[in-house]
Amino acid sequence: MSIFQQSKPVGDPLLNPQKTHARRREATLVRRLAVRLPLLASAAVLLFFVLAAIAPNLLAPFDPLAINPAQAFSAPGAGHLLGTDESGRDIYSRIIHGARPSLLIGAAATAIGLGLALVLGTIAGFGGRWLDFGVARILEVLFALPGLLLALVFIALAGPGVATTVIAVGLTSAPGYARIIRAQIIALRTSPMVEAATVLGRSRSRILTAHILPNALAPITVLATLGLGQAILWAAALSFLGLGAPPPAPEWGTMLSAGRTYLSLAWWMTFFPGLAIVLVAAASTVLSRSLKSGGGQ
Amino acid sequence: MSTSTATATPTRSPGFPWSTVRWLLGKLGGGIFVLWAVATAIFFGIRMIPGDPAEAIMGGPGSQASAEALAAARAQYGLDQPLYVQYFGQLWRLATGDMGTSYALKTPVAEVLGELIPPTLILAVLALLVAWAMALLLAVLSTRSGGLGTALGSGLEIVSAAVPHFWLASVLILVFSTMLGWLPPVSTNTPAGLVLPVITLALPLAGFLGQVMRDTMLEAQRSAFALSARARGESEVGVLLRHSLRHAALPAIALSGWAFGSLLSGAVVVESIFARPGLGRSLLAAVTSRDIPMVTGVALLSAAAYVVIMAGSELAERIADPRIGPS
Amino acid sequence: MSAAEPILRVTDLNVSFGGRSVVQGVSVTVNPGECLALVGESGSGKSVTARSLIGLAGSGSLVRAETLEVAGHDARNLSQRRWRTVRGRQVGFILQDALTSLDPLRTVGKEIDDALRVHSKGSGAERAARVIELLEAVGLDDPVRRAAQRSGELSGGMRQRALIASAIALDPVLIIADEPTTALDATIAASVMELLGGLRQSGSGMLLISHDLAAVATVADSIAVMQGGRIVERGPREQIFEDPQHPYTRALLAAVPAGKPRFTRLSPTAQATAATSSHSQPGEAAAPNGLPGAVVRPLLRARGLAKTFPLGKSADLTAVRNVDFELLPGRTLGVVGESGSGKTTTARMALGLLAPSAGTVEFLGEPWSSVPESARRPRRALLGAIYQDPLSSFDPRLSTGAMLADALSGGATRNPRAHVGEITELLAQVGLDAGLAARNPGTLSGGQRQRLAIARALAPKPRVLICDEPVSALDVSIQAQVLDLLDDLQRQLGLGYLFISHDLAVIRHMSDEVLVMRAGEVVESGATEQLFTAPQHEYTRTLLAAAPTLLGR
Amino acid sequence: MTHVRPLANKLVPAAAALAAALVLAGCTPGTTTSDASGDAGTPVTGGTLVYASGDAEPSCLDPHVGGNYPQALVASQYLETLYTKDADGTLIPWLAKDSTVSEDGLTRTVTIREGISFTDGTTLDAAAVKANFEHLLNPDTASSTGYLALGKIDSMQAVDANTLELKLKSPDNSLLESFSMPWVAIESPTALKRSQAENCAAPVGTGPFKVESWKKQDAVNLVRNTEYVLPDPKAGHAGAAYLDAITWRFIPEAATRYAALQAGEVQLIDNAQPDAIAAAEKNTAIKHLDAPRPGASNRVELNSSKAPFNDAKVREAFVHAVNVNASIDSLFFGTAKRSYSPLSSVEPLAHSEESLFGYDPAKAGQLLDAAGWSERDSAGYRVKDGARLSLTFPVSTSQSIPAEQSLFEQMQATAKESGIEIKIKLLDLSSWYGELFTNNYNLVSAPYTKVGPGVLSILFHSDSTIPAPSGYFANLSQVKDPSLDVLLDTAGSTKDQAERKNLYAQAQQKVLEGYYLLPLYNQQNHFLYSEKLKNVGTTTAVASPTFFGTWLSN
Repeated sequence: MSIFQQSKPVGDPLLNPQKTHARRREATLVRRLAVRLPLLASAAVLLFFVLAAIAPNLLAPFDPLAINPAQAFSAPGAGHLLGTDESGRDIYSRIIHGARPSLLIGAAATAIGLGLALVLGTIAGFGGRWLDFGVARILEVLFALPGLLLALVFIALAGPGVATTVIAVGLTSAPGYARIIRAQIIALRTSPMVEAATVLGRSRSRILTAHILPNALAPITVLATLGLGQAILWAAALSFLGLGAPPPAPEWGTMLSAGRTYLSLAWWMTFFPGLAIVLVAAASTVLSRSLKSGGGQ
Repeated sequence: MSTSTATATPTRSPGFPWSTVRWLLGKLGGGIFVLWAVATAIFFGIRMIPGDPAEAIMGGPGSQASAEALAAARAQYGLDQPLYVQYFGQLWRLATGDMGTSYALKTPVAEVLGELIPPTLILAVLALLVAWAMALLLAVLSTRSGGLGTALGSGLEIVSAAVPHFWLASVLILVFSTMLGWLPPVSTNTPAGLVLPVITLALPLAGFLGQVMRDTMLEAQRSAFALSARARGESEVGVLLRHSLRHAALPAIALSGWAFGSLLSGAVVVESIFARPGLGRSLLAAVTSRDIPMVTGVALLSAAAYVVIMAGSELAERIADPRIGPS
Repeated sequence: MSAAEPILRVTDLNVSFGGRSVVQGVSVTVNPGECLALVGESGSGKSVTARSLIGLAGSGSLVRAETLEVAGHDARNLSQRRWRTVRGRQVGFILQDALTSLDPLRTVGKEIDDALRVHSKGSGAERAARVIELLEAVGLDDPVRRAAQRSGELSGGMRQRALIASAIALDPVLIIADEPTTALDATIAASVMELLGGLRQSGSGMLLISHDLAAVATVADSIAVMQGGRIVERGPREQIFEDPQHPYTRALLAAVPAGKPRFTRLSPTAQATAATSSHSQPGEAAAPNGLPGAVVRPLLRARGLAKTFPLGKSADLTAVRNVDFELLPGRTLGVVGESGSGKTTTARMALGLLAPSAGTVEFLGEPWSSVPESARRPRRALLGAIYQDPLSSFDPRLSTGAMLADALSGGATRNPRAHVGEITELLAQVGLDAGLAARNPGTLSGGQRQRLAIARALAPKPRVLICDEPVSALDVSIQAQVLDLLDDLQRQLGLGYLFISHDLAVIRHMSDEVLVMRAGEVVESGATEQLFTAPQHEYTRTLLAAAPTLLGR
Repeated sequence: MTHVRPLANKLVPAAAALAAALVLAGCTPGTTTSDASGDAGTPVTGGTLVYASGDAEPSCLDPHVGGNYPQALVASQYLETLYTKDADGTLIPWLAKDSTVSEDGLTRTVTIREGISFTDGTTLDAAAVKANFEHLLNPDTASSTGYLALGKIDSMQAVDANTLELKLKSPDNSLLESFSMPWVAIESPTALKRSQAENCAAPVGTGPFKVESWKKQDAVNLVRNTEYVLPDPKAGHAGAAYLDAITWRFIPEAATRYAALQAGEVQLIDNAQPDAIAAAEKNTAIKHLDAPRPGASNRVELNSSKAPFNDAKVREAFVHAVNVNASIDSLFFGTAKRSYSPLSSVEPLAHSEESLFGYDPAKAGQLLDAAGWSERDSAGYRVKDGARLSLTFPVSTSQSIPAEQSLFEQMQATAKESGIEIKIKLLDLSSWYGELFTNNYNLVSAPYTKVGPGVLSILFHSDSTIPAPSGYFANLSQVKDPSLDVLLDTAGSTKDQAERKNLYAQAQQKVLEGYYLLPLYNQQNHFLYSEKLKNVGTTTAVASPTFFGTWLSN
């Protein structure tokens, strides 16, 4: 009896569902780790920064605002884990304290974007042909304007600041969300599930509130998780252009932008806040992807 | 065959593609509407911004321009007329192809844009091509090398997509110009000057495209038609080239409108950092200096480009994928 | 059987995935010109077996065999490169559902050409000519045009033929066909089967895989029945059909509704009857056809029903025209027709989900289709529905119990605790364990899901159930159970069924009266037995001829 | 004059090491002086200098229009002025040969040098200069800096080919200093007759280089003026400039600009950052030119027109509550020296008063207690009548280098210890002006460059609190002191140099003692350049570098 093994991924789980399970069980410890590790790491990163946002003093050894010109530009080391900035402030403590404004900006912008999108998407998905047409045109126009232009004009209009940044980023992200939510609602509206509810004698409003909206919200959590990271990136870009949080607030984008000047002298001033942004954005993407695949089953 | 074959997809009749013509006309109408709406939004939006346009014409609020000069500027640019006259005048000029004269540069906007489009276009097109290539390479490598490779590729894509442009640009300059001295940190007339800006723009985009393309590619690799192809004796490379890549290209085509917007936004940062002339940099300057004709010009240009790209990508999709019927 | 060398010789084939055995000890032999059918329900390992024979069992698979000879090659030691010379050239492989088995982005011609190109058969022009020839050979009209079309532009039958053309492009000595007709309408399936049968005549050996015994009855020389990864019985076709030895084979044969009169049990007298009989009154079962003597008022009545959908400015699509029917209590009205015949549109109009373009529906003697939804809503509880895909009609956020509580309370509550007793009773009524109330429907099997859908439909105590292809997605043994359950419920509760199916056998087994639809029109209607024994319309006769039947029945 | 830097330029620090700088600061144009490290060797002709500017790209290359520092920088290469300053900072005639003033100070006669032509062939004469002055005074030109500098001219007349007679509204002893500024440089009258758009794209002057082309947002290309005639033959070599051409690029990002210099893509950058300068001091391949600007020092102004700074005690307390010196030391790496004067250290008449500006939180506390700000709120800030001692500080991101913004942040941190809240608002230039025009500020830092002490009148005369039609006013501390006005008026019109010096010293003492401003340092003007670039260091009167004698070694 001879044994031969196929190593190339040529399977077809769609046609043969049992094979997927088989493949999973076959996964070695390394593979399982390779699949799970990013998710675990992402959850850990987000938990860490959420904790930092809630109770920064637990994690930060120094006052993020305390200046100490004599200690300026200290390299990462024993005294200051991630070094100090041009005013001798501890970078690590500032990143920890910066978690709150940065995450809040990201969360608030995402909330505004999603809220706006939910209203537009619901109107379009449920409001009949003409409303749908109108909303679709509005979205098209918003899409046609480059996001940064929209944000810049809005900031010029309302004056720079955290609130403006939040609204600008929210406004920029709304059309993308609205398009997805609209599609979702339309798909649900014509779904066998809604037909079954109609057959059972449920009213339109009951179907909307009990079936369509709750089910439309499921992908919204996926979007929100993904959006959080993107909103933080956007807000950081605006801060970089000098339109973000006012000093001396330890907001990541502002820190990054301040550090850029000293890149060749003190790379840690730029590198670590940037790393925080990358970590949160990447972690939220990983989490959102796993939510998506988990929710689909 | 004797029985009715009225399946879900109607058989398309050959001959003149009336449906495509109708579709194109619809797109044209929609495009004109979008341009009108953008022009209107910019017109009213920018007039709500604090600051006198006449001052912007005279070189900014610090110019200490005399009252006469300001009045003259208002008269010259028609800013003393009622708002509706200005608005319709503006629409009429735009409709006749006149985008006005830049307040700051005192040059016709069309002329300025004409100069700025090529450098931005070169940057954006190169970045898009490089992003596609990188995404494709990542997608292919990670789908071909099993679970570990997939995890690694997907991780790389996610991290790339999470990197802010401005941070990436700084790090690239530090490493490749200052430390290694391989590439110039600013744009030059040589191709070498394009390398860092293009990579800066392309990498995050490649991360996004890669994620989408790899998902589709994996789906195609596992599909029934791929199995059929293998059963025909097709090699894995053949399946990749003839089937998976085609399918992976579809979402990337669909995303091209979005990619264009993200490239333009990215160009603002990249052109500033690498000191490249272009639309992005001028947009930033125009908004901060309240240069209304320039802002309007750039906004309309990018909206028009978006409309064209979207129509183009839809057309490409229709050609590539018969499942998308005339809607 | 021919005396020549067998084209396929497999002994003791074992396939496992990560330690989980999927196929065990399978041995098959196919001789030239012979057709072996491998029959089994989902999960029996038949498809994995088929794919193992061309070295495509899938990633992570471990394939072991005593002998594995394919077209003269010892396939156990073939390199991937050598495998590629075997696949396509010596073994043709046909998958089910050509919509997904042909690349939707490439033309049919290119797909067929691939097989020729991979094995370097001729120049471009020669290959192109061969493609046309092949398309002609599989019975496609206008082959030049077809070659330039993509699978999405072809009908199901044309697609399947094109797929067959790509598999037989190089005249392989062995053809493996995995469920080649499953997704097709009966008349088309019959013609495709005929085409496959013709290939066998030309000397190729064939391994035909199917879940449906009846479907292979016309082509197979011998049959192997698979269950749980093993072949439980094998033998010449006649022997399997007429003298089955293994209990599983017998159960499978019993489950086939073809030729079974109304109210004949299809499933072993197990769960369904046991669960329901406790609720049934002795007298009820005896009077399924309503009370004799009394004037029976129809539950549902349709008059001149028609529906057109606007397609564009020029043309409208007439989905249904001029349909009349009456549904009486305790009776089943079957609607049969192929895809696109307007069955579902009719059902949706009957359900009041779609407003007819012309004609009316009355429900319990009162206007139904012509009144606003708000006027229908109070009576909706009396009109239930079940669908082909029950899962998609469930709110994914609700547990089984919550869904039933919602249905029982008229939407007032989703707390299963408020209706524990009724939920248990309902579940028992459809033969489900009360413990399932806590589960998510997504975790249930296909049969359990359809039972749950029936339970939900029964919750508001309806008079009529509209069943739209309720068993089409189920394995034949599960189908048997569900059909039996529906029979039981009808007898207990006096329900009227509007029963829609493309499957003539199912309709014949379930219905008192039948409408035969074609292209939106009722071509024939009448009492079931009369209609099936003496069909009047040409189309009905065609349908009957195409419907697979078990030999000798 | 106002100078505008690009938004992203907030990332540009600049600083000055005064000691090393003074030698270089006021070199005579064209004088072939060796810079600090010494340029050996024979000049080589040829090559292109790539200059990277961190300033905003001017919207017009003619410095008559508007009139800001970026324009002065580039225009110094192709335009020349009637007067200039030599290495000692002494005013010397340049395109002018001589000038006299009447006894009543109301008539100024200027003699123009002969034998000089503009690059379009037009001859330089009195009529040409007159045409320039008329161009500057014409409202259509929209000149701001030049217009103010010539504001006292009533009428003018070309007496003969080379003599121009100016009638003044009132005596102006700063006029020759004004003539030395690039914003009143002399252009070809033929070229001035073109449309403004044409003239903005390529002004025509008498300088060692001329404008060849201008690719917007990329570079201004300058080529050698082969016909160049050095107005003062003592000031340098005969003939044309050594360099073939200058490519004047705009690279707003400070880090990119420095990286480009390191990579050899450019040979000279302006607006160098303190840390880059400090690094360059250790690097033999890169050299440093420190050229502090004349006129006002860089300072923070305290708005005395509204609470709480309408109380002199609070102003004084503020000055003692912030620790400026420690911040300058750490942020500027020794490239900037603390100033205690309203005027730049290159102004001979600058007057310092160091004793007034010590960091003394105890004293600040006493003063605030005395002023009634004795209570503290929960955040530790002082309150009076329920209002917090809070100061609004709008900062223009385009006019303030990052080191300066950090300095403000550190001021914010030290002021907090004395219970003073500073609210820093980072704004783009338009919004920043908006805050100033609506008097919505307590603290502000605004640059102003002008040659000579006359700048004091612009910054502190009560007339300067009256806004222009655009809303602009220069007296941002809003000093309205009649006695100060008299001092400034008299100082500006007297013919007696000693009296002028005395009066300006008194005026400076007055604004310093009134705590209307917190001087920081000179307006920073640092250049870094490749050591391949030889004989760099000559500058104009406004400290913009010139490259007539500069050459590129191989």
